[in-house]
Amino acid sequence: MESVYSPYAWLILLFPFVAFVLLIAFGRQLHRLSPWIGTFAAFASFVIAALLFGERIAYDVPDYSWAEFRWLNAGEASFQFGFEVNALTAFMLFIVALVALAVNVYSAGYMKSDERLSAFYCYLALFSFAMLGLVLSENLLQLFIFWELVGVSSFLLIGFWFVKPEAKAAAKKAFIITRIGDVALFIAIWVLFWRMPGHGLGFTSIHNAFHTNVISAEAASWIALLIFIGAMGKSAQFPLFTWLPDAMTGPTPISALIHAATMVAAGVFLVARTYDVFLAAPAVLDAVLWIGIITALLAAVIAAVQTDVKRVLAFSTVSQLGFMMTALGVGTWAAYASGLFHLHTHAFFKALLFLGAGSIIHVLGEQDIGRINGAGHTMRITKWTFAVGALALSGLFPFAGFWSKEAILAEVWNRSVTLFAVSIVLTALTAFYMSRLYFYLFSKNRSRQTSSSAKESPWTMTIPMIGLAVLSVTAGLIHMPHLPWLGEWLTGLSFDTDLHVMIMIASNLSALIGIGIGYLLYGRTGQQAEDAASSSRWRRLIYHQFYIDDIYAWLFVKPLRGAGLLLRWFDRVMISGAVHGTAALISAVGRGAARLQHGQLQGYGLVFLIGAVILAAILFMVAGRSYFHVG
Amino acid sequence: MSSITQFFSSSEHVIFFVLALGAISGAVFMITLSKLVHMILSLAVTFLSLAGLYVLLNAEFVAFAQVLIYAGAVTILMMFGIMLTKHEDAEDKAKRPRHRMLLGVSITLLFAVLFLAIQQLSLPAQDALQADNNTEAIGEQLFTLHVIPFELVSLLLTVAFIGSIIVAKKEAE
Amino acid sequence: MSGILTSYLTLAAILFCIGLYGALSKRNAVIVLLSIELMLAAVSLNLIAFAKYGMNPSITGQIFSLFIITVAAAEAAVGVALLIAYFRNKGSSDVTDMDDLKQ
Amino acid sequence: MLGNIPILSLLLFSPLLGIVVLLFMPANKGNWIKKAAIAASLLPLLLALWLFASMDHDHQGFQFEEQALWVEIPLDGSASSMQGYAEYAYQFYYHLGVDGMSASLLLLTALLTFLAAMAAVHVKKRWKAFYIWLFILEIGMLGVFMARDLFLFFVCFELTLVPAYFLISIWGMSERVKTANRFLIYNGIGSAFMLFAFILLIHACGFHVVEQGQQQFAYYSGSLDIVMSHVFEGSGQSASLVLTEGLKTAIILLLLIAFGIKLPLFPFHTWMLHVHKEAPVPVVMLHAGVMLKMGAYGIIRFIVFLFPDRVSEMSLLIAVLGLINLLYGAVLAFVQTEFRLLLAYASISHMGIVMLGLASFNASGLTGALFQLISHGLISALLFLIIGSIYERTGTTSIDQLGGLAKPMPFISGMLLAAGLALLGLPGMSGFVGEFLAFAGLFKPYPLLAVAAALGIILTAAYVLRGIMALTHGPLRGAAGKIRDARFVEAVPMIVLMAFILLLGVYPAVLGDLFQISLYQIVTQIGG
Repeated sequence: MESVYSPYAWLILLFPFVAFVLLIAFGRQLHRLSPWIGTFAAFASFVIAALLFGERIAYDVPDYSWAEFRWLNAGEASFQFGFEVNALTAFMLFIVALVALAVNVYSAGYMKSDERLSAFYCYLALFSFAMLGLVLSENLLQLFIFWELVGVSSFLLIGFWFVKPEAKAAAKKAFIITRIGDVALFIAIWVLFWRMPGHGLGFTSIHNAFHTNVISAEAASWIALLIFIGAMGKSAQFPLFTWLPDAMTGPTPISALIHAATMVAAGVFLVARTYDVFLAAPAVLDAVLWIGIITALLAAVIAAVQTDVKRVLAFSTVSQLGFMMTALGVGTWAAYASGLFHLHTHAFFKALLFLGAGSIIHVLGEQDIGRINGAGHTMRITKWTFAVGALALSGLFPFAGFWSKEAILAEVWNRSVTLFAVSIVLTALTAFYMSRLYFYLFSKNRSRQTSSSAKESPWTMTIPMIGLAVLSVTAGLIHMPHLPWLGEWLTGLSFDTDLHVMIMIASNLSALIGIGIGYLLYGRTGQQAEDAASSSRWRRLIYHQFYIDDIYAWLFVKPLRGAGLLLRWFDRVMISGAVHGTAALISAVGRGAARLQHGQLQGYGLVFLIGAVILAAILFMVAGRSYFHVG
Repeated sequence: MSSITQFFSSSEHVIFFVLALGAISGAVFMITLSKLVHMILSLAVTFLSLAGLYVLLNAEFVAFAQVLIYAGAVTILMMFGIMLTKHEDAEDKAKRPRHRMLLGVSITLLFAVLFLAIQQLSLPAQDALQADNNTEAIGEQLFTLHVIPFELVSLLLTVAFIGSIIVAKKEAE
Repeated sequence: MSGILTSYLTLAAILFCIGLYGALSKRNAVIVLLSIELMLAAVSLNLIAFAKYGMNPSITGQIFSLFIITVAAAEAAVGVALLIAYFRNKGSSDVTDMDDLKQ
Repeated sequence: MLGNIPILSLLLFSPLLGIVVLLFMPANKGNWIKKAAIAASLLPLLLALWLFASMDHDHQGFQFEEQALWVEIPLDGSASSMQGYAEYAYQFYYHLGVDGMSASLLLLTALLTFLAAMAAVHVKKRWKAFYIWLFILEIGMLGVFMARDLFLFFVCFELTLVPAYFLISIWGMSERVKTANRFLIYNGIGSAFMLFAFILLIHACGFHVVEQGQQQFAYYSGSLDIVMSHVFEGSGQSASLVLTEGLKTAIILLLLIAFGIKLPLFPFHTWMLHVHKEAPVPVVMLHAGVMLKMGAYGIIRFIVFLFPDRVSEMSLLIAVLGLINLLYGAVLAFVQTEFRLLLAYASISHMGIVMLGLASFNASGLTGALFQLISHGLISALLFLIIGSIYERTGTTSIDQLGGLAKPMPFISGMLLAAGLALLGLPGMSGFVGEFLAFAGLFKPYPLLAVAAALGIILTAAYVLRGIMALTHGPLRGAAGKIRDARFVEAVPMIVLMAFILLLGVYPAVLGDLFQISLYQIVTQIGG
């Protein structure tokens, strides 16, 4: 059966784009209206995405691909742009559109009093547009274009409060560090451009090429590695993760959008989209696996000592992304499905957690968990929805996170026992830092010293939270052991997944242990707020993310500056010096010659005469005969 | 020697010689005399001799123009120029010996080159111009073939005329 | 036949050189102008000589010398006018004083 | 469509209309002069648009050619009589013609001149002379891009120097005279090299014999058609110079220096820094936007198109030169504190990309280089325009003294940010297309160099963001009193430029197809 809705998939892009153009052109006039415009666009996109997704679930429709927009010809190569709807993209579109809608509604409340409301919605629309375009892209170059647009819109949003110096620094850092990854992806595109038959960059042709082994294993490794580095930048994998926590200086709804569904998910999505390339490069898959698990563990450790609510969540995101990468790195289609499944569930509960954190920040005007110290316990909706999110993130039965984590753990178990053990530790750590955060924010026991007059946020903020909380509970049901519907739908293969009771028990148990330790340390009465600055050396080391930023500064930024200053000196002294030396020589000659410029007409005439005589003499001697014997 | 006697055998040649002598001596006196008025008068002699030579060359109309314009108008004009400006007869300023020396040498060289070139000139034998009615021929050509340059020259004269008046007249107070 | 032509040309060359010498050595602007007239006259003589004895004898040489005479007259008029204007401003008619272009 | 209308001549001399109109206007009516000049500069723009729209996309080679004998200088008669030619002379033609590359650059020139005329609202004195020089400059620039004769090209190239000299030396900043002198000296030296190379070319490749009935006429001609056909099919008979491989290399090197000074290539770049710093805004717009491109255009037209085989052998040299430019400019831009200098070094860096695209010597690389030319012309013009507006309001363009301008002037800051993003090659804007194609092209012959050049992308991001965010972000600094956002007359050029930048980024085929016409010949020559 032909797809009815797929040919109109481009409308998903149109709505946020129109909203963006409207807001950038008439932002000032539309100030109050801008939330409505943005939300309407997000809603329209969501409806279409839902239709696409629903159609694909209900019927067996073929993939739809359209690429008739001729972007550019260069010699034999022709770059055609278009869009492609298949299971993966429809799935991603649904997640992105849904989270974007939630964030749009939520921001109407959160950003209400900001004087640059229209600018905010303008950037938000651009962000949605870019991310949806990235998902819909038909080929790698087009994906790269939207990939960069995602980067730039996140840059704009992170630096939204431009007067704050730290917002400026964070935006710059986010842009430049992700750009390092982007350059790798860029190079991957060059390699593909020359290696692919007919210079085709379409995902379909990439799929075909890697299935028919047109491309050598070595080239495939390079391509896969470069694509992965690109994904590392965007998905904040070790060691390129340092921008993500700093990006928390942006407005909180943006953090939700960046972390849950868009920017960071883009990296995972990219790897999934080009999974054929990775399957052709086993060595790179191993790298993905190890980088993923290292990132997951490291970020979880760091998250456990952070004192800023948003930074805890940020490192939690890094950790979970690492976990998804681990899944993808296992290198089977089942693992692939489990990784995307986790991306899906994570999108909902992480968005929920950020919105909850935003709600607290909005009401209390405070992000330091030591100073909040349980003050959120009167905000009931926020408290309960946040609890749902935290439990889902911890992977406790029967929340969504449980199912997706279990799916990954099963694949990891098949791959290596050591990795499995590490993953179990990771689960415990996750549960630990989430319970720590929860108790800091909402524990009544802690809040004796603070007055508890906090009111709940407005309905525009709570409704998205409730919706996401519902999804955080139920979203896991679409892919269960014995009923791996999502995986089969995504890949078109059938899995015979067993029910690993032991794995389930192990993961639940470790999560419970984590929560238990969290309660013991932070949930009881009479706890003091911790202070990172005065704590032990190890703690400081972890708190400062192992000083990776400083290492970067020493390794790259300072040498660059040094080189720049050295070259500037060189430019001034050597080159200009050489030039000035020559100039001095010339002007010395010029001064000599200037003495001839005495302004005496007759002197000039004399010189002219001498020249003429010499010329005449030469002419006469050299060519005389022919000139004077005419005919 | 024979060539010289041959040269003077023709009356045309004798006249040429006399007139050329007049022209050259006029020119030389112009350079060497010290009083400005004398200089101008000696140049007038040159111009008149040249007019004579033109007649000898069957160019009567040009000769008349030469007498009228050069010997008449230009000379008078120069007289006025002298009258209207102060002038020192003697060259009491620096003599510029290097300038003079270089000038002399290069002009000698120039003349040498020209002379040698003229000596080497060999033209195929041609019939000399046999135009009896010189003025008529000039008029005919001037108003047919050369009418555009002629008009341009008239324009030039007008412009020069107006320009001279504007330049030379006293600036309005 | 070319003998007489050579004589005319030589005479013209002599006059031209004298004129050139005067133009480049005399300090009085009037004399410089006069010398220039002499040079122009020498060229005219050349043209008229060629008009009679040249390669293609024709009346054109005479016409051109007429043009030269006209231009020379115009030149003399403008020259003297300039000279008078300069003299009024600077009080000198000495060519060696005329070095305002030197800055 | 165009029939027999000599559109190229019309375009070339259309700025004369402006000059004539201005000549008859009283010099003290500043407002009227500005309005008249802006209106007059529309004429070339409309003609250029017309030309651009009526280019035949299927026609390989040159279009709308016009040819007329311009200068003929007879040569030594004895040689002609000895060899039996009836005539023996130099012949230079008034020969115009455009291909896709020229048409695009012509449109760029006309557009930027129009916008520069609008940007000249900052000019404070002697408007009449300013605009007249501006129009003369435009004639020169237009001529450079449409000349098909070496001599005509040289004349037009020189014609740009004189107005630029006066524009800088009269209306520039504090060190204007020194800067203008330096500009003139450097470019004069470049022109000397170019002239020498052209003379060699004319003597080696311009010789041709025309037969008319029984007689044979021999000419040395500057016509590019003749020169090109001789370069590719062997030298004409009895030319006074034989085009050996060594001579080819010499000509290439001479031209490389000549155009390298203009481009500018490291280490000939110092003059250009001063020009960018000292010249008035409209002139810098044209200088960065068009005049630097004349160097690149010369390299493409006279080096790459004339000697493709030799150039492909020398491509490593060109690639290394380009890479040095790219990285050197980027690293130096990173440490500048004066925004105009930052942009100047950025120009050096971006011209490096052009060289890299040329060095790749394949279709995508060359297309990329051409794209980069147009794109950088637009972007740098826009940036200087914005910087001019900021300078007018704050009196400084030093990074150290400014900050937080996004608050008092959101429009200008937004434009500055957008232009900066275009400069660093953000996809969806024109800069990306050129970068992508040039680097992708370079990757095939020199993958390692391409990867090294990719570092430049990161550096570009670093210095652009450093410079621009220092101006727009952070707490407000450097703005004494109340400052206004852009006026209408300032906003229009910015919006127009931005629209073009976006158009080229989103739908580059607009230009790309035309470039394919130009490149077709050379690409088939080198076999893809």
